[in-house]
Amino acid sequence: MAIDKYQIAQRIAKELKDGYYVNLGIGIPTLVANYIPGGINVTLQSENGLLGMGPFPEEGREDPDLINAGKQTITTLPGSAFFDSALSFGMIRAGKVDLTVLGAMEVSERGDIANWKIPGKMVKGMGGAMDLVASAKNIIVAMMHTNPKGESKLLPECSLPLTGIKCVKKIVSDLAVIEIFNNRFKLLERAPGVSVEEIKSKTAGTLMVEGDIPEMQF
Amino acid sequence: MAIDKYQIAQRIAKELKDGYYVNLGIGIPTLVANYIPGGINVTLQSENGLLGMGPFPEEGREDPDLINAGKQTITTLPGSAFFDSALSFGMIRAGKVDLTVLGAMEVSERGDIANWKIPGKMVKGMGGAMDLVASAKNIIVAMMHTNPKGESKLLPECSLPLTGIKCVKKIVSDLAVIEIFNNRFKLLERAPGVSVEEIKSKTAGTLMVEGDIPEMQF
Amino acid sequence: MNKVFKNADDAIKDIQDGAVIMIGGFGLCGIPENCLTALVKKRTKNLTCVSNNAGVDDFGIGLLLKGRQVKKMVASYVGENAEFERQLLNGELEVELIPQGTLATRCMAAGYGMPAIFTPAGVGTEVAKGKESRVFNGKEYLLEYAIDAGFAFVKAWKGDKLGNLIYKETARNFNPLMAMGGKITIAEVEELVEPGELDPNQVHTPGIYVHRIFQGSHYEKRIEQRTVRPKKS
Amino acid sequence: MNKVFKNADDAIKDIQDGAVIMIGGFGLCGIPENCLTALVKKRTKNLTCVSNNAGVDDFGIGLLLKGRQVKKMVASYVGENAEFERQLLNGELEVELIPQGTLATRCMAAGYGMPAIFTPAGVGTEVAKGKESRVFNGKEYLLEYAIDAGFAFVKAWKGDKLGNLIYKETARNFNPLMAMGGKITIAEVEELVEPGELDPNQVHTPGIYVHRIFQGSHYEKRIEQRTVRPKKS
Repeated sequence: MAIDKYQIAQRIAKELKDGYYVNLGIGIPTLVANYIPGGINVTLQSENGLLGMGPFPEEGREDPDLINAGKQTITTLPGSAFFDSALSFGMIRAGKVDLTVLGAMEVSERGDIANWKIPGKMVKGMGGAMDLVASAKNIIVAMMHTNPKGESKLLPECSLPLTGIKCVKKIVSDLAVIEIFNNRFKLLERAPGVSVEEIKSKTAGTLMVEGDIPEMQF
Repeated sequence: MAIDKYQIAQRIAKELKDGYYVNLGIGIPTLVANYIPGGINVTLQSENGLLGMGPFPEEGREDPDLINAGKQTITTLPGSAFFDSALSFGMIRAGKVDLTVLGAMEVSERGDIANWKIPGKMVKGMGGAMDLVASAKNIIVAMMHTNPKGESKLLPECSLPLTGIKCVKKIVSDLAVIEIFNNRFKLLERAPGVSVEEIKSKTAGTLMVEGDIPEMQF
Repeated sequence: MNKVFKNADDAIKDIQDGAVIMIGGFGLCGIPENCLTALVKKRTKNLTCVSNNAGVDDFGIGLLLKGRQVKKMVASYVGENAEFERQLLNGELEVELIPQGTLATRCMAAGYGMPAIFTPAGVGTEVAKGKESRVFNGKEYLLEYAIDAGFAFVKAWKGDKLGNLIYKETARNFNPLMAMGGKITIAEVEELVEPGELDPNQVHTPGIYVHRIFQGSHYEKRIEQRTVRPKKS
Repeated sequence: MNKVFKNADDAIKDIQDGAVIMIGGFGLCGIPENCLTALVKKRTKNLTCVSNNAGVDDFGIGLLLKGRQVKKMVASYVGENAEFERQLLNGELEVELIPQGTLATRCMAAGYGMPAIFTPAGVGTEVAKGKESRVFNGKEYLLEYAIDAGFAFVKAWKGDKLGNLIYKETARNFNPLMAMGGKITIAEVEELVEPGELDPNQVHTPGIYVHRIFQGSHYEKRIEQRTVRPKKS
């Protein structure tokens, strides 16, 4: 059975390592913060200018001067630091952030990502997405395997305007964990009870399947 | 009679305007700080990373963490700010510093300056001099009109390795105030009792003399 | 030279129709509320605004849009604004979208006297169209030019009468960068103090980048996304 | 992940012969005294040191020169050092001189992920030889590449166990820039505190740029030019 967005976040959290600096995008990626494994320390970066982001504030303790990149009220953890947005993207560009987790509308076999614009719809802007995907050294995409119409979001080529090229390293969807490998989708794990056949049928790009594909562990 | 280094500094101080941010080089330029006219506020920048430099500390109050670009112990004035050396040269490069006063070994008619290297002698390095001359919007050179051998330091072309090109706006020497104008030295003022003839004879480059040349006022 | 102005009306009074203004803030956080309100009141037209966001319908830059004062918006993200969308779709408003980090760095570049910077953001996308690109160490970068403007509005937490500024928390965001890009930078502060009252070690924007400063008032500090967790009992 | 090391010996123990090290400080102000002393003791050879200055004969980087540990010095000003001069004239030492602002900005560029910057410093001089130049808005600039290195040594006033640093006064100078250029940045601090004890609003170098940190000791803080005025009576 396909997993839900909380399980996607939980599975991605297993990719975290002790000492990692991590940037979590809006949506499912934000949920990853709730599943950081015990015993490891991870520092969350918010690209508007903060290292050491904590949970939402308790009711009544919201501080309008303290928000994340999604413009949500947040808190800081001990040992946090504030800086301006140029330094914030500077540290991202310099590869100091170990992992970036993003949502996507489409991902291509070679790791291109589209997540900022749908032609004909209102263009809201790319925000920091283009900087993040062009600069991050390790990018995991968190998304549903198919769009609401049931069409695959894992394509030979993106049809939507690109956010960045050859940048996605891994995808965790409601059906599978997939790695971008030699310009193809390589199946690493299946959601519990989901067959390789189902994943194949919902992946428009080339899917490499080698040997037995284990189920995701949480 | 030729003026001394204190009078050179005093004459340069007359170029200061209220609100100016000023960078003073090592040597005679440093002395300018002692002659800031009453009623105006000038902020001194030190390129190692300080705005709002004050006088030397009182004996016994030296702070090793507080020095100027000449590595001298200094103090700060109320309203000062510290920053790193990149931002310091950044504000210089961005033209935020209104006036830079420097010493020189040679200046050419077109405003080239040489002040960092004598071939055959030990090379100590350019420090911040090249950045300052390339970036400052207004540069005044404070120097003796001739070198210890009696040779003119105001030349058609510099003979020493250059620090920067086409950058000097004005020279205040022990003999004269001279402007760089249309690739020539234009005589503006004489030191008290010094004749135009003497200045001419000690200026190797082309000296423009138009009308009566007034004596410097202090 | 006195940098201290009475209030926002006083500080912005020479801004003319057609001006280009860089504006600090991220979303509604750290925006120069007083300057924006004064500019709305002044009804200055044909403005080009450089700001990461465009406010919301009834707050921030949204108020300038409502008054049809903006000709062009340079930003990275302009959602949350129905009036913006209406004007854009009607062709009443011109928009230039720039990746957020590129925007931040281009403004900073002006303050560092760097005419251009290299960034990988936008390589291979429509943002790269018509732009020069260059490969360093096997990675492709776009050449992007510094952004400066006649005016910049910034909001700080504390400032002194020489223009030194200290920002609070994530309200820092684009403010120091916009401050560096302005030919005339106007800072509004929650608390204006005498020179010497700020620790010089803690100044975020040195006064050399600030030309006018005033004590702001009536800060609303509206929250865009109020997210909370339950109170511990 | 623990960033805290016992002392300088512990923090630098994996530095090998031939290493490239960026070193903070300006003159003798804000230099990482403990790291330098430990490196002298360790007798690591063939080093390339990137630092604005080269210390004096018996202090700072001068101690490394005395021990013949330095192969190449990258700096902007190397006066005040007779041993340096001797080695240079004897061809025992290689020197690359870079304008101070260019050096500062090239180190910073590494920390901002910018492969190169443009600066007018050195245009028309021997520094420009062999370098690409380009005109923007009628002014000529040199293209200069970012500088990073395997290691960086920096000295801060206060630091916390996550690597966040606060510098004091003009001892800040090149320290934040060298910190940004190091693949492994080693910070020594006068006071090492727990996370949460530094005001996050006042951090100069965020911990993400710092990989190792230790509480330094026995700071001499030698003054190069002691200049004073008479005591007021």
